Amino acid sequence: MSNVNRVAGGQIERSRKLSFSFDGKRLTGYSGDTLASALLANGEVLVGRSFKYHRPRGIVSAGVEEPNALVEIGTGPRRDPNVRATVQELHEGLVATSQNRRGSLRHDLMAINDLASPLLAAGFYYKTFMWPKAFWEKVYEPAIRHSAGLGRLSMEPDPDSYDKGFLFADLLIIGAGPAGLAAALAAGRTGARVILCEEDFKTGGRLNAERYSVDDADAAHWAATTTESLRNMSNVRVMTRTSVYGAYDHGVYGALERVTDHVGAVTGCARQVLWRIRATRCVLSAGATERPIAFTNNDRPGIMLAGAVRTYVNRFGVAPGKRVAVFTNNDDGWRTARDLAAASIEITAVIDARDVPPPGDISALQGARLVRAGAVVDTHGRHALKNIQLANGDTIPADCLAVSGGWNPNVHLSCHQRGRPTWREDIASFVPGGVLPTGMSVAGAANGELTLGTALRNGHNAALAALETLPSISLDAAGAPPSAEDESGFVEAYWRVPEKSSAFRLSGAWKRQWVDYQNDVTVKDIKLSVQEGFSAVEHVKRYTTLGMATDQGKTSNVLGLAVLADASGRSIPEIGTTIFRPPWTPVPIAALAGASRGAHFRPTRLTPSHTWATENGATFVEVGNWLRAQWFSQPGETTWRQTVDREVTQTRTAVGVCDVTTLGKIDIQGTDSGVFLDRVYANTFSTLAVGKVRYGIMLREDGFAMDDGTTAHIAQDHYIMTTTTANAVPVFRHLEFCRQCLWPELDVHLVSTTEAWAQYAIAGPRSRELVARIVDDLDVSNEAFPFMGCAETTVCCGLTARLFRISFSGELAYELAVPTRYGDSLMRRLMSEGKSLGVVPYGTEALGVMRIEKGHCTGNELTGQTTAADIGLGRMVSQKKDSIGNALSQRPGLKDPDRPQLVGFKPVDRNAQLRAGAHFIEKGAAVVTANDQGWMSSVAYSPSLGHSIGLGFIRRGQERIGERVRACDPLRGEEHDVEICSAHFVDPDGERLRA
Amino acid sequence: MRYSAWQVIKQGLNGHSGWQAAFRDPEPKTDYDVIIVGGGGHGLATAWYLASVHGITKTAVLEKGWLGSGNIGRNTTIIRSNYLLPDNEPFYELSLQLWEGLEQDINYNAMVSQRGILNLAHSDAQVDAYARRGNAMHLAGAGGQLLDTAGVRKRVPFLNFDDARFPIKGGLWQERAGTVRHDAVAWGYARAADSRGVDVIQNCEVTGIRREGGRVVGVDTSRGQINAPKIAICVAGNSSRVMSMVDQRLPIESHVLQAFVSEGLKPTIPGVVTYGAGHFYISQSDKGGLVYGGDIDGYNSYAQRGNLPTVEDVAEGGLSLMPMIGRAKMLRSWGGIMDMSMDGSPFIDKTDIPGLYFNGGWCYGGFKATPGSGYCYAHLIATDTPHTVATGYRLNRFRTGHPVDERGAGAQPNLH
Amino acid sequence: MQIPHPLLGLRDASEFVYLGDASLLNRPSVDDPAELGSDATLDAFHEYLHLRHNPAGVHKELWFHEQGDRSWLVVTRDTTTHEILDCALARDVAGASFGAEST
Amino acid sequence: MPEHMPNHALQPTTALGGRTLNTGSVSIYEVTERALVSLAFKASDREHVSAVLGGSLPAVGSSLASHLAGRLLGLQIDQTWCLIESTDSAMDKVIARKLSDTRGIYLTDQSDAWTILALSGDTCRQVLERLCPLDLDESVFPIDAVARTVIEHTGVIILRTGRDSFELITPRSSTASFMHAIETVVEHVRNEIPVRSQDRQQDPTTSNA
Repeated sequence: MSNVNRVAGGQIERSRKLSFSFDGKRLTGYSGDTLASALLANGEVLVGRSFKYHRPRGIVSAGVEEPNALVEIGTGPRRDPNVRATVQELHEGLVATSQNRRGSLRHDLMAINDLASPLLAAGFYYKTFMWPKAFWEKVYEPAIRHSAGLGRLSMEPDPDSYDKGFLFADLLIIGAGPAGLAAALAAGRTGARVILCEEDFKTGGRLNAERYSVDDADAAHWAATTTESLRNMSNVRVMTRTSVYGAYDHGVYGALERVTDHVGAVTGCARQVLWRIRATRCVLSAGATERPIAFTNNDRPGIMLAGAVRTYVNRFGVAPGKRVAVFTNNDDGWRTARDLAAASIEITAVIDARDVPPPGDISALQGARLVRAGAVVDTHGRHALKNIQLANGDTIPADCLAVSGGWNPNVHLSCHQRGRPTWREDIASFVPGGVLPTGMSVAGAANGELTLGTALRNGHNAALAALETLPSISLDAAGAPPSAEDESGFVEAYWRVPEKSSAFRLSGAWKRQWVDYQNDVTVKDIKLSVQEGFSAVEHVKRYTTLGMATDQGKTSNVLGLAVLADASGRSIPEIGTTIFRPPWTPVPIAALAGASRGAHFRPTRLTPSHTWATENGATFVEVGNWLRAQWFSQPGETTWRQTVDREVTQTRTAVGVCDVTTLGKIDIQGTDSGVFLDRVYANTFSTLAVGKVRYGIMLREDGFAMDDGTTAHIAQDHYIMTTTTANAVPVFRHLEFCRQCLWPELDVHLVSTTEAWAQYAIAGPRSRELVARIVDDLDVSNEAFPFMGCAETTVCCGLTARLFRISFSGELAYELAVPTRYGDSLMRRLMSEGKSLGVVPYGTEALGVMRIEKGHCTGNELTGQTTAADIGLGRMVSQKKDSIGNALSQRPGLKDPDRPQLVGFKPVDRNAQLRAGAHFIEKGAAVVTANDQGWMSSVAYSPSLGHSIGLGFIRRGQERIGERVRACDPLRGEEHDVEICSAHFVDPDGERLRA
Repeated sequence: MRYSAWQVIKQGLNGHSGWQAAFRDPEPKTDYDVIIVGGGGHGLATAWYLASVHGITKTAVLEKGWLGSGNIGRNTTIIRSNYLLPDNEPFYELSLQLWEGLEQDINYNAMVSQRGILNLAHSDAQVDAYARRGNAMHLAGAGGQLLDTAGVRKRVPFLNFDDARFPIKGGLWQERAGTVRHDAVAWGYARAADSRGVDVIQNCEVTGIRREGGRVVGVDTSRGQINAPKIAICVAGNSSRVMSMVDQRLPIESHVLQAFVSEGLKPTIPGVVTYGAGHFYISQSDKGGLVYGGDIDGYNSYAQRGNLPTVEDVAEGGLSLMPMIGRAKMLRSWGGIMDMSMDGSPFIDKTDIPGLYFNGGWCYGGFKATPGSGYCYAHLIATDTPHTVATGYRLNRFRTGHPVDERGAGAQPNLH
Repeated sequence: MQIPHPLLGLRDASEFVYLGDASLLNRPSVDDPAELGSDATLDAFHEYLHLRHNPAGVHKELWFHEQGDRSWLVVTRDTTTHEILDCALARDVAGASFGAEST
Repeated sequence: MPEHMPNHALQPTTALGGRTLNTGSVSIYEVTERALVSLAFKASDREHVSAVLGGSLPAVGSSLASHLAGRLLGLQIDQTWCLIESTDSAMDKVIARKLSDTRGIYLTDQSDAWTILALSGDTCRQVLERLCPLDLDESVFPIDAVARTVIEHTGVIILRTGRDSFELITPRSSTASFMHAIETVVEHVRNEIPVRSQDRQQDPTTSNA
């Protein structure tokens, strides 16, 4: 029968019936239900299994603190593990599945762990599983891993989208219960920019769960109308389903908004939005969480928090049981009993741990057993509670036991920075203390104000106090706070029922009092931890796993402290709490990642010739965020090597064109530009004439090489620097550091122009002919425009351009730059004009081959661990001036002649294929670290030489040209004899590039 | 009391009433042979190896808070020896070998779990760099395999092979790497050292270092003066604070590193995986939580907490690498103080002050080094000469020009 | 974190790149190139580049507003609380008597 | 007409090829007929530069119209950028000629380094709050305000041109990625409207009654 436990009342929409399933069983509920309320309405008491002992568990709470009722929601790649049934809104077609079981939920095979529980006490695994040695990973650990863990990931990519955003407010209010609503109302009326976040789908907090009145109206109704008026204020943003999960530095809060989880998957929508909220001030009105009392077998399905029981009856119209007993140490237990009685639910007993008369009117509780100074000493019922046992041995029937051990203010966010909560004896709980996050104040139950009237006033006043410090806010408009009666709330600290017999006997071994339900931490575990010397609160947590479950101990932590205090003879405030850390409630990793995932993890930068390259068979490679053409396959070519060999050969014999736009370009202007360059480059630039280019090596201040490139003196007081693709950003940052921090007196200005110019390398013996066909008036003869010349010119009948005669390939070569918008068109023009010259486009792979043939360095050599001298450029480091890094490059360790130096390597067997990453070992020496002489940094097949060549670093390499060593690659099981040679494999004297 | 399966059964049947404290809670004595300042993993390991290898047992380990409250209590538990430089690789290999025998050595199951580590490469240059590194590992006897894309896919099929921004080109796999239950390392070393007579003293903060005639003679603490001719500093993120007591500036900055754990999940990720195109590494604990992290926040901090940009950056890396973890939820984040050195490598050295030793600069890689660091530090304290695998970890190496710069990032701690 | 930029007001720290201790403004000067490799020069540069006070408390440090106005800032911040006490343009601090107060 | 119109034969292309998006509540189009030139100068020369520019040098963070050089954007203490109607790729030279005195003022044409996207419409602020780390409330970021920041790992200059209209200036090479990020959010915001309105009906109407 469906909805057997439904009673009258509540705030569900009975006109909107919803069907859903739990473990395959088809059930129905109503709009406005949570999964938990719908399960209870259908009499589904058993909903999960505990973490360690696989004990049967039911719903405990009605909110985010839920330790037990964790389920998987959805199917396929959208399956969501560890969802709290108490938070998940019911929607049509919702599919819920229980987790952490082998077999069915009712007949979980892993429940055998519970039988072995006497052996599985806290910390048992540290003491065993050590023999035989190999068994830990092969036998013990897999078994432990499998029985632990809760829900299952789908193992498929999450198909949903997530957005991330930024919000700003004068005042952020966290929690829209009575204090939060009163705060928002006051603040909203003043005109301040207010954000009110509520993690529930409905504002009101406990107002929806209790039978209160506010301003003489029904409290839930007041909450709804107040929220509506807040929504109508343009300066107030009411955000429901939004959990503020962390308080970060300087008024930044992390919040997660669940956009579609209450309706299921919606295409084209963000499932959730992660907001970063920057608020000048914040009122934390996050309410309080009820805590249980420890007694034997207090974890059976049907044993719930008393406040949650009221929530189910009053808000959801659900009776959590047919015969309900109450166990309390405060007045809330009585409130529960009265509310249930008012809904015609049978109350079988109210057991008050205090020795006080029942508070208020008990006329509705006739027929119930009312016990003063009583206790529940045990319970019975395997998959559902059947009865409870009192200290005198009496058994009282109950299928639901409502327990109230008092309330813990939700201090968490107040502690995310340096706050340490302080103990308040009168409510037997911690309240926010120490240093709160900047701008935060706390109001209502979160601050220990546990009664309604006080909470409302407290919220109102907190908002005004927060806004007082802000300029241009008028507090007069705030009006008076809402009013309500303060209900009685007297609590007497009572944590656990004394055990009847010593638990330290096997007979009592299975009699346990649970503290942390999910992680199966019992009173005994905490005592054992203390016994073994782990009595600091952090030690207890780590030794027993108390509070480390998905609920982070929301219901268990303070109770655990009380047990620890008892066991170690200290007071609770002496012990203190563990540290509260973000997040308040778990946040999906996908939400934290937002849109930055998959192909959109980072932006993709496209070169000016990208479209053309795509049309011409290019294969692309990621270089930083750029996509560069790696090679251009032609029909008939079956391997990339064929393609690259052709591109190299064609370039070296005719002409090739390569897009080199990605190299960093920095416009350097100002009367002190030359001086500036002298100070940032190791070599000298102030002597460079206009119209000339110079190769420069830039050091870090520690003397190691940072970057290299060319800088052109394009006009008076105007230079154009190029950097490597990878270092464009760090070099610019470094130059700005030099300019602003070291030498602010210099007249020098930096503008990154990397993207402003499309730049092509035109290389090969026929490059001059091609360039001549493109430029307008410039004489590009060797005499008029020699190697390392540069000019501003025009091309293709009047287009502004820059021409540099520089070469990375070792051939006669130019680099031609035009405004980026003409890059595509220029590439097409170069190809058409060059057709008769045998022009070929080449990619980064051919570029790499040619630079290795010429012994030029790239990132493989400039690793940040090499000096200018290591790469054979030691003489470029001027000793005639102070520039960045010149001094520290003279430290003994950097000048050591024994350092590995860059040289070339040829395989002795010319057919052998060298490998980058091989290490050099002398002949006959063992392949061990002590004999390591260096490594091979770059390798290519040289089509010019017809064999494999390599660049590498070897100790005293420059002195050892002609020597033979072994290139050892034990990683891949290879070894080749190699000959040390000059790094300049092709045209060592540079005749071609000067031709 | 020796721990064993038999003992567990016996005590279990006896209601666990027979278990004794794992280590004593002694009052500090006035004199010791060695004082170790810092009761974290490295300090406790040092005490154990001083006792077990060098027979020095008149040792006090002084911890200002609770035992293991520093970075040993908050890290991502990874152990490995996949380093590049000859000053590093043999040291980390020694450390890994000590991990492999740890449980039998100290009679404590710290759950050393050699489930392997895979460092992914996303460019040809990265593959080359891993080849160089993998060979350096082989030279030091650490093993390792270079996997191509297919090899990676076979081992970790749930990575993003389909629409990755930076495709996986291969990876460096070290089978002997893995994870360890971090708190248990501190407890196990403390228990073992205690069993040899070492005083492990909690809640004892060092407030000053006493010198006479240039030599150190003892320390002032919150629990009184304690004397010893040898004082060994081992305080990780607080290195600069403690060394400022003797007016020493260090090549160290303290930075915050955040780490994260998800809710418990059924077994999902077999070993450790690191992303080579973003800052992200992940493993799964025996309890089922995905333990993951990334880069340091990047600014000096002693606050033991971080900020959102890094939290998000790490998640972005994770989702890009393994999109199937999207619906796993971050349960908890925490921040530790990292003693970031100028080259990303540590120090195990004597100071200029006779009798004063320094161990620090472990950056965010100190956990895996715990046994090796303790072993080599103990060697240095006992013999006054550096252990052969730790000769590169000198304090004056920046002045002489011998940095041990694994990343090649130069003298900027937040880049290491 | 939020950096109180002297020209732009509060800006999210994620727009900035951190360098380190603001003592990096005090680069030693070498007027005589012959002194470049001297022990005194190497000592001075070594201390400048490598050694840090690394205080637990007030720290002057350099941040670059890379995703903003490209200014280098000297931020005075408490490393134990992250509280920011002051923020100035580095170009205004450089050349002033910063050296004296940092050491 | 720009003053200096080259008659060369090369054809210009734009990053998006003039692509536009219009959903009714948001429209985005690529602004192509605009040049961008930076003027760099020593911070201590601001008065001199202001005089050269006819007394119109915007503070960092704001923009203003100049009869000499289009709209001036105050982006750095020592740089002002000019946004000018033009298709000329060398507007730096044109502006230099207009200035009475260019001593200490260094011009760089940056037109081709950037893509300018005009974003406007009723929900454009809802779109931007999911992308932009700046507070774009009119009290803080009024019309004519300008700021450089980062969106989805891409640098961007935001100029407010109206209550519900902005220009986003972003590096040319990554424009496609940038546009994708915006389009995704535009779609999300649009598709959320029915999800949220369905929700609003439930919220205040129910009560205990």
